[in-house]
Amino acid sequence: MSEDQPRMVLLRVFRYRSGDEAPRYDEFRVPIGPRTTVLDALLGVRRLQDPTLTLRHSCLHASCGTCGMRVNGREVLACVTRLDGLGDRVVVEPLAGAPVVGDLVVDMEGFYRRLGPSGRPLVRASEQAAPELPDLERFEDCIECGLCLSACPVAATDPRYLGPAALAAAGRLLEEPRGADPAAVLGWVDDAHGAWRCHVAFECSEVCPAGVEPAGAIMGLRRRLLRDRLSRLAGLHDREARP
Amino acid sequence: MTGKGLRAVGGRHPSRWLDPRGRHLGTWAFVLNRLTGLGLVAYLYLHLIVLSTLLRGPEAWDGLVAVFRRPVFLALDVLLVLGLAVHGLNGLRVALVGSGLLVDRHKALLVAAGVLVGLVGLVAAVRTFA
Amino acid sequence: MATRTRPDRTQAASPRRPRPTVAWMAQVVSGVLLLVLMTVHMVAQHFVVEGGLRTYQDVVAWIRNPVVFAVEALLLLTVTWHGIAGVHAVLLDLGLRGRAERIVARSLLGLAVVTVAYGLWLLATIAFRG
Amino acid sequence: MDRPHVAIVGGGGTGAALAHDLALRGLRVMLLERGELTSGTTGRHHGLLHSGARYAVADAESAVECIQENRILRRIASGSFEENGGLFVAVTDEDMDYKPGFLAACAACGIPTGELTPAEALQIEPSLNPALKAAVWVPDATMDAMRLPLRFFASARRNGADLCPFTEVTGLLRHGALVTGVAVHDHLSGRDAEVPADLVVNATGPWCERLAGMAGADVPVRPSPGVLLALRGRLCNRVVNRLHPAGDGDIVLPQRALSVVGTSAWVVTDPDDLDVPEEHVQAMYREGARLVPAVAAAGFRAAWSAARPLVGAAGGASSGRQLSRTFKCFDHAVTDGVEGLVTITGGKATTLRAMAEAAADVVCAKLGVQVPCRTRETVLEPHTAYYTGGRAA
Repeated sequence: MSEDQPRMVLLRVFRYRSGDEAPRYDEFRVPIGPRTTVLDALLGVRRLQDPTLTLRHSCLHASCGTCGMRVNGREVLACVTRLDGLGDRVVVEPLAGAPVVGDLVVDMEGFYRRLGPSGRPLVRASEQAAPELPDLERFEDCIECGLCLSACPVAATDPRYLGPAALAAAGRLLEEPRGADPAAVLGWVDDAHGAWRCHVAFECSEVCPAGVEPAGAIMGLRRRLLRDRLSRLAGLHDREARP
Repeated sequence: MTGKGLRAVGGRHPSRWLDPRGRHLGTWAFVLNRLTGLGLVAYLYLHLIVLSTLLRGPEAWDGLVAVFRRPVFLALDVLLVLGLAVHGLNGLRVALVGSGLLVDRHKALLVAAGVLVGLVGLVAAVRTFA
Repeated sequence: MATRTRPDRTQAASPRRPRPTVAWMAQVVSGVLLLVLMTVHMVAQHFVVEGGLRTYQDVVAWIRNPVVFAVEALLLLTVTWHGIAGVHAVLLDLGLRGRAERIVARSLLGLAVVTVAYGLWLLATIAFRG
Repeated sequence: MDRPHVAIVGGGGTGAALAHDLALRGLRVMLLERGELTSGTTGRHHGLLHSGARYAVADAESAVECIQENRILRRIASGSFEENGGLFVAVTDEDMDYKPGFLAACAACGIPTGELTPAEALQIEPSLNPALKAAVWVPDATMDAMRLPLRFFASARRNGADLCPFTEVTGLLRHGALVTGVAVHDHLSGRDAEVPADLVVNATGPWCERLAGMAGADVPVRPSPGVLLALRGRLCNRVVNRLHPAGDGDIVLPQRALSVVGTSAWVVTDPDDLDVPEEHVQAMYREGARLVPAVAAAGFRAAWSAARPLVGAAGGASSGRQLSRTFKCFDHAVTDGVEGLVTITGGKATTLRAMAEAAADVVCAKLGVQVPCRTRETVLEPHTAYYTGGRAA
């Protein structure tokens, strides 16, 4: 890093504590270098300026998915978002659509409840790896950060919408069921608040930090649902095999 | 942990459809589709009410027609055609992509729909005012 | 003593309700149909007409053409279906659910029936008048 | 009020496993963490489930711990590991000289190995440096640094443990030389509180000297940071280690769609103030590319530092490499005459369960609880249960 005077950036940080009447924004001036990330700056604020600032973080390299937040309105992982190039005034807010527990911390329970019925297929239990799979097992790429749900314009108003991550998980299950029943998965997502609630804004795929492309997965689910329905209508299938 | 905290902040509200920060083209297409859709439904009923004037005979209708030929109404007509073009052409994109077709091309489709909307609007404006 | 558990209404909401897949198909089909019908309507009713609107006599004569009558009637049916289904979708977007959703859905269906009935009556009255 | 109450300070892997162990033994547990769980050292490691081979030559004690825990964790946390195996790769003549002793040491520690010719190694791992001279397969695996501890947390809570993230310990409650609990500040409510406890366990990793100091006790622990580098793309499918004594940039491993290169080592005094020296980042690129050439041209994703808690005589070692990676449990009644405070520190992510068992044994002995450890065979809750499992009544 250069020995010159570091560039200063003004962080406008969303603050809220249980019991407060309304949230407020606090401003902190922070020095930044070319590699300084939003998370670096926030941890610096907590260490040197305001130890009460609460935020989530863990891995520091876009692997754990805990430091999702909105920076200048856009959903990002703070740990890989450099401040250089974001302007002299940067607004930092918690993810949208989830209850704020404190400052930049949101309650992720709703996100994980949506993911629940998928059985979280994204982490592959190695013992269950099917023989036809490549010999190496690997984690799938979703890091459960919740950026997609925060950015989704449908989730912005519909609390029951399954949301991109859960639907992407369902799509993953259809691709490779690993013992799951594809018909059950399809029945689960074929709902007015499931795959059909999506309005093709592709915001989830835009903000996904892991390249999961949830929107593509949702469209794949819909193609599959339509194909099944059309072939039933054409009499190619017997009656619906649902209870 | 203390309670469930603040639900209102960044919570669920249609106003979030209109928060421009950080959003991409797809969200604007969605918002525009919503607004034009609702606008067109409203226009459907307005249209039915206007057409009901036909029940009141030739004088009433022809008098109304004279009013509608004023420039301000002609401008609204162009707006109507634009609304129809936006909803129809973006709707076609949504129908394709939303059915799992041409998903990888969704951005190109959006651009194409935008260009076509522009052309339709241009033609409508020229046809109306020229 | 075993306590009776209430059936989980969130999971098994009336199994015979049409799956949303069918609702989507209907919206796509009606949308594509509208793209055609609305283009025909706009061109035939307005673009080709001098000044964009017909006089009373021309309107009546025009409507009496059975092909025009049929096209307009089909347009009415399709646009009402598509529009009302769209409004329903917006309400679902806004998180409407449960009993309120069912009541609103039925009301919207009623509104659609009334709209189509009134529109057809209007068309017929004008066509068979004078 | 009947069951003994233990306050665990520190929400990392050690605290997680200890809360699980103690809750399973029927104790009342409250865990306090100043930030989010796993926000200290735990979440930042490279995600390696050690086979122990890395330590076999120089630190047999750690190596044995690793291979034992490696086997136990695969059993109790199935699904949390990518069981891809690891390779130790020789690229120089010095590396080849290291090999016989390495194989012998692994055998002595009970770590299975498999020798591969360069051709065989390249066949199963085409990303390797084609100039490699030899490779040895070992039962390494990769894991998610946060989600494995979350499974311990979820299991602990299911068994009644009270987990309190964002609750900072501001002081120790003392009665003379007796520690009687902790004073805390709840960052979410802004309120201060006192938590009485029959015993306080210091599981704060590289911060443990600071907490022990509040009671006038001393722990010989050095915070020893290392730089890690995350690159875009899955450059290899297996853990790739350099077949030589532990050094900078001697490991490349896949983590989902990323690849991680680690690590360097130095010693600091404040584990909160870690920088990421640019020359260390360049060293990761340079040394990593000697194992997996694609590292040199891979896209940068992140570089960060993590502070290991290394147990050693304070003021002794300077680079951190000479310090043992094993863990130690200190009963401060014995070491400093301070009753009611136990410190568990050192170790590594792979040995979190063993550290917890050792600490829980000390805790139970001090509290007169005679319940055996059951964490070796208790299958853990899925990590999602941490978010959806609710709080214990």
